[in-house]
Amino acid sequence: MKKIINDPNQVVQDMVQGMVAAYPEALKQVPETMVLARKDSPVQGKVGIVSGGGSGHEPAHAGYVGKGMLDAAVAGEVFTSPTPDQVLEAIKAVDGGSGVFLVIKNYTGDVINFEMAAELAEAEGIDVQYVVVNDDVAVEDSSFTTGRRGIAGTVFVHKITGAKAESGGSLTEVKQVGEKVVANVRSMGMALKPCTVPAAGSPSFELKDDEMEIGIGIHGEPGIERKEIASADQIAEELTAKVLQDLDYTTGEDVAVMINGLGSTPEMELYIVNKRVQEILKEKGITVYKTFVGEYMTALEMTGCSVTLLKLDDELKTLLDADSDAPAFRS
Amino acid sequence: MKKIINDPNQVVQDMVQGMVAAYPEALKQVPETMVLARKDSPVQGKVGIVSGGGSGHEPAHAGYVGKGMLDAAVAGEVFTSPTPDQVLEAIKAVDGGSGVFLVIKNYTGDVINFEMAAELAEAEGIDVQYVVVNDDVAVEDSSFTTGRRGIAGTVFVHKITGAKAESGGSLTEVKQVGEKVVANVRSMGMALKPCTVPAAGSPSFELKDDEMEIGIGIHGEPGIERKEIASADQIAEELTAKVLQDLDYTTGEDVAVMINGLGSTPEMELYIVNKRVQEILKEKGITVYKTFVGEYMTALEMTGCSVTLLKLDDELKTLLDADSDAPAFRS
Amino acid sequence: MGLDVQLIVDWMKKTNEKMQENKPYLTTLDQPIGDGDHGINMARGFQEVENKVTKETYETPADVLKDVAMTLMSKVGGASGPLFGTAFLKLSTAVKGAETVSYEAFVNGIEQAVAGVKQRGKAEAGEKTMVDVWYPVSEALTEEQDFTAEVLSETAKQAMENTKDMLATKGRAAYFKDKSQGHIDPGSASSFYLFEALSDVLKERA
Amino acid sequence: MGLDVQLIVDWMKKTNEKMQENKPYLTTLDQPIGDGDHGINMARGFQEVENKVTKETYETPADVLKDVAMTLMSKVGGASGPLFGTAFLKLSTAVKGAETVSYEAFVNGIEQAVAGVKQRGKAEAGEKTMVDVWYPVSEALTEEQDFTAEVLSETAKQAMENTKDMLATKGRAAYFKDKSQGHIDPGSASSFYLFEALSDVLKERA
Ligand SMILES: Nc1ncnc2c1ncn2[C@@H]1O[C@H](COP(=O)(O)OP(=O)(O)O)[C@@H](O)[C@H]1O
Ligand SMILES: Nc1ncnc2c1ncn2[C@@H]1O[C@H](COP(=O)(O)OP(=O)(O)O)[C@@H](O)[C@H]1O
Ligand SMILES: [Mg+2]
Ligand SMILES: [Mg+2]
Ligand SMILES: [Mg+2]
Ligand SMILES: [Mg+2]
Repeated sequence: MKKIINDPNQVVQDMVQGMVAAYPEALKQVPETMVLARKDSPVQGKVGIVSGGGSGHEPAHAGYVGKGMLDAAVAGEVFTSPTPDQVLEAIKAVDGGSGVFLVIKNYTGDVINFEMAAELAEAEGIDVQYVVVNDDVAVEDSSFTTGRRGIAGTVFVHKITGAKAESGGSLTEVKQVGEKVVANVRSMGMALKPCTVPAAGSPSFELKDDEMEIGIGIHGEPGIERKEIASADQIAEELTAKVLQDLDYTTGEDVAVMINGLGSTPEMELYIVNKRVQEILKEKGITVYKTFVGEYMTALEMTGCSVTLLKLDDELKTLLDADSDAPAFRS
Repeated sequence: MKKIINDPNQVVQDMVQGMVAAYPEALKQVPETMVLARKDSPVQGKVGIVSGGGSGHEPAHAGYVGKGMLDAAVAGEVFTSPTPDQVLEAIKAVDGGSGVFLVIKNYTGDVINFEMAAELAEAEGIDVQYVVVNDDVAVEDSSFTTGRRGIAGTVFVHKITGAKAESGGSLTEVKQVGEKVVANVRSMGMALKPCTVPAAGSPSFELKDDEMEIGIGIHGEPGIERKEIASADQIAEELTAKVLQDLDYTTGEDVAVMINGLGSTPEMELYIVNKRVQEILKEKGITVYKTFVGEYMTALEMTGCSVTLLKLDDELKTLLDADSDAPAFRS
Repeated sequence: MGLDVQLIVDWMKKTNEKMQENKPYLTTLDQPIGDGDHGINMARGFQEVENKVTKETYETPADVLKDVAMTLMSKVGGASGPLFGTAFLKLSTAVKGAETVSYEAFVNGIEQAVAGVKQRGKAEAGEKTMVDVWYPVSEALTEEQDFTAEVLSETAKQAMENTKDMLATKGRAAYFKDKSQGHIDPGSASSFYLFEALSDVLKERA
Repeated sequence: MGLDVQLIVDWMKKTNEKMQENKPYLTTLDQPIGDGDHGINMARGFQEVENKVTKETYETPADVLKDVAMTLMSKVGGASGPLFGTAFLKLSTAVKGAETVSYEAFVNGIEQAVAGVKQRGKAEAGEKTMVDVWYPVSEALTEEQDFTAEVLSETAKQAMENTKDMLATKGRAAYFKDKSQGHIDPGSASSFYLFEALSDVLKERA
């Protein structure tokens, strides 16, 4: 394991301190927690937006804290959901009297810990609502199973619910728009190389030199299917096809596209993938409203990428374009 | 070699097309060139800013094209300076009648090709000035040698000269402020793992599991010194010490800090490095005005980071803070 | 025979010992069908539990169990943290008041724990989760009249091994569908260590 | 004997052959003391040169050499592209007009080429660059009276090998200071192939 770290068991603490040190005017650390909040929080009268999850997905989630996006992000251990007490601290730190909205990625751990925090907060008299993001079409959706994972599409939920709250939306309105994004966003990922959890010390799985994994999540877990490595065009085609297959994107609405790098993929390669994705969408008559290429939701130093499509209506367009001060999503 | 590409000899073409496809409202490709320019260029009356170099440094350079930053970026083959005719096309595309300013990183190839382009442009009646960025303190500076390399500090030159031009600065004023940045910016990098040029197919050098390279550039070249791998704190201390040793940063002025990832380093680790860098600066009584943590100037999928410090006066602060629309540097 | 404060504390110390010892193994189990952190999570959590319960003094077993629950809940995270936490919280509530926990009270507590975990995790037996150790253990206990070290550890062990052939529908392993088969569920393995630790301390007492 | 259009075209084809063949080797040379692209650059450049000069028809050697220069200048990039381009441009200018290039004119052209490269690259002999092949070759040519295939290839080869012990002060290799010693300079190796190719076609003609 080659990493620029001090103690493998202290990476999250060190990172959180390094983040506050980077943006002292914008961020504050809620004392004795792994919660990073807007410096000016709680913003009175505004719905607070809280997200978070395991660490290792940087810039998610603290990079999205800022005016117009998240009010606080809770950092768990690497790939491990934060505990209910931490989430509760975040909720309390950002409650400006109009309630708090949680953006949860659909993992058993995140759902349980955030739900417990919501119960604790309600018990303290804070209104809490939440949405569970499950954009990963690699995983079958079923009410009898864990269901789909939340991956890169989550960033759109952050952006849009954050903008809604900033524009004065009520807790109910924020929840509605959050659910609208979740209903309209789908993603699919792949990987060429695994990653190593610092405290584990060894890679999460092995891949041969000519193999790739299709249907990867963002926790270094193996994918759904192992295949011979393909060209960028073929990869773009496969990922996009899976997404398009799952939701009808051709019904006259525009889409937002995100080509997300998982950590080690050179940006050059993300643009090469984007080239083909855009061609495919053009062929299908789908109009692209806005494209995002970069590292938005990573899995440490995993090599790979994901393709996310979000179907937009006028409300979502306006909110997507609204101002954001978050270091990792300025607009 | 595991890469998400089509043809190793077509990566730059594919990438450039993928970039225009990502930002069609902001960027245009100068026909039959590897030049990406602001959609609205040439901006009449404004000094045009052109930079570029070999590819593989993404988001440099095309990610910095936008209002308030570069007018055009020229993409050479991977780690290979673009040719004079390409640079000339960029100059012609952005000349709005007030001359064009080139930001050149100090590599023999870049300097020769950009200088030749400048000569050709002058012959066509376009005023051209330039600055050669040489911020890498790993390399000894001497008038008898190639001199220092230009690395991550170049991004500050892009930002500040771009802002100066946008604010109506003349070619001479842009050159002056460009030289001021170069005189006040220093960087130092290190790597844990090499990278692979697509057309070469094998890594640029080998490093044992317990080794790191200190004094690395951004072209996958080996570093100046090979050592046993150290902790993030020790790495931060060594890089920062080399930078501070080279220029007196304690003379009352504030600094901008950039912790730059070389491609594969998780953002988490960059923040861990930042934590210690900020502590050191505090200990030395150096006030930090603004911090940038992320991938600004990469070397494909190299694992490693660099630390850049820029000494600021009021003019530089204003220009650093000025608005920028560039996809990779919004402010 | 009943469980007193000291026995619960010993149980937790023994559990921690096993979690530390098997930290790499549990992580290895979590890599092919999860995210490779289960050993790290359990080792971190039970180390905190040991630190806590050896520092405090307690009146009743329920007090110890409550601290165990709260510690796991606030120090582990992930799926396993709140689920183990819930189990101990239910167990604590079930045995509240007693200075020595009778066999009947303990069996009832484990039943409550199973119900709590199932509810929190929305999981049933057979879905390749820790429920597949807790539930068989609970069933086996109702068949007995008193604490039997061997029954406890053997049932847990067998149950853990049975998860190998199961198809996951809950937790991260569910993402792998068929491919989840052939791997022991990590949370079932750590649950086995927990019950084996209880078995060990019961043996030491005997 | 003199150099005619066909010989120059053959020279370029032979050069390209060698660059393609030695592409991996040149890249390997550029990895420890450079950025690992020299073979790629040369192979790309001389492939374009071959494509160009076999497609066109030329009046004089100077016309071929000018196309070679422009092609290298616009298709290679890096340090080597404009430097090789400059060399051929100077050579072209020096032999302008003649249908057959005499030995004296060629020697003078190579001298001009060396001067051009030194000026563009701000390099002197002994700094571990391609100058360290071009300059010795130019020196050796002035000692001779006519084209001598062996002198050409042997001088170039020896000169290339001499770069191994040199300390780089120009180009990327300069970053490595002492560590640049012990490695052949990549641009000197490709320059050797260029002169060896000329030597080969001269032999074929003889
Ligand atoms: N819905 C669930 N119900 C019961 N147990 C579950 C559920 N989801 C996961 N688990 C248990 O948690 C274990 C994984 O724990 P751990 O790796 O620590 O957390 P995470 O899955 O969040 O990384 C699984 O092996 C399984 O036994
Ligand atoms: N200043 C210079 N003067 C003369 N030749 C040089 C100079 N700098 C570099 N070279 C030559 O160029 C070669 C490297 O070419 P190449 O690898 O293609 O370009 P780059 O260094 O830009 O990657 C060196 O081996 C050396 O022979
Ligand atoms: Mg986990
Ligand atoms: Mg190069
Ligand atoms: Mg896990
Ligand atoms: Mg090179």
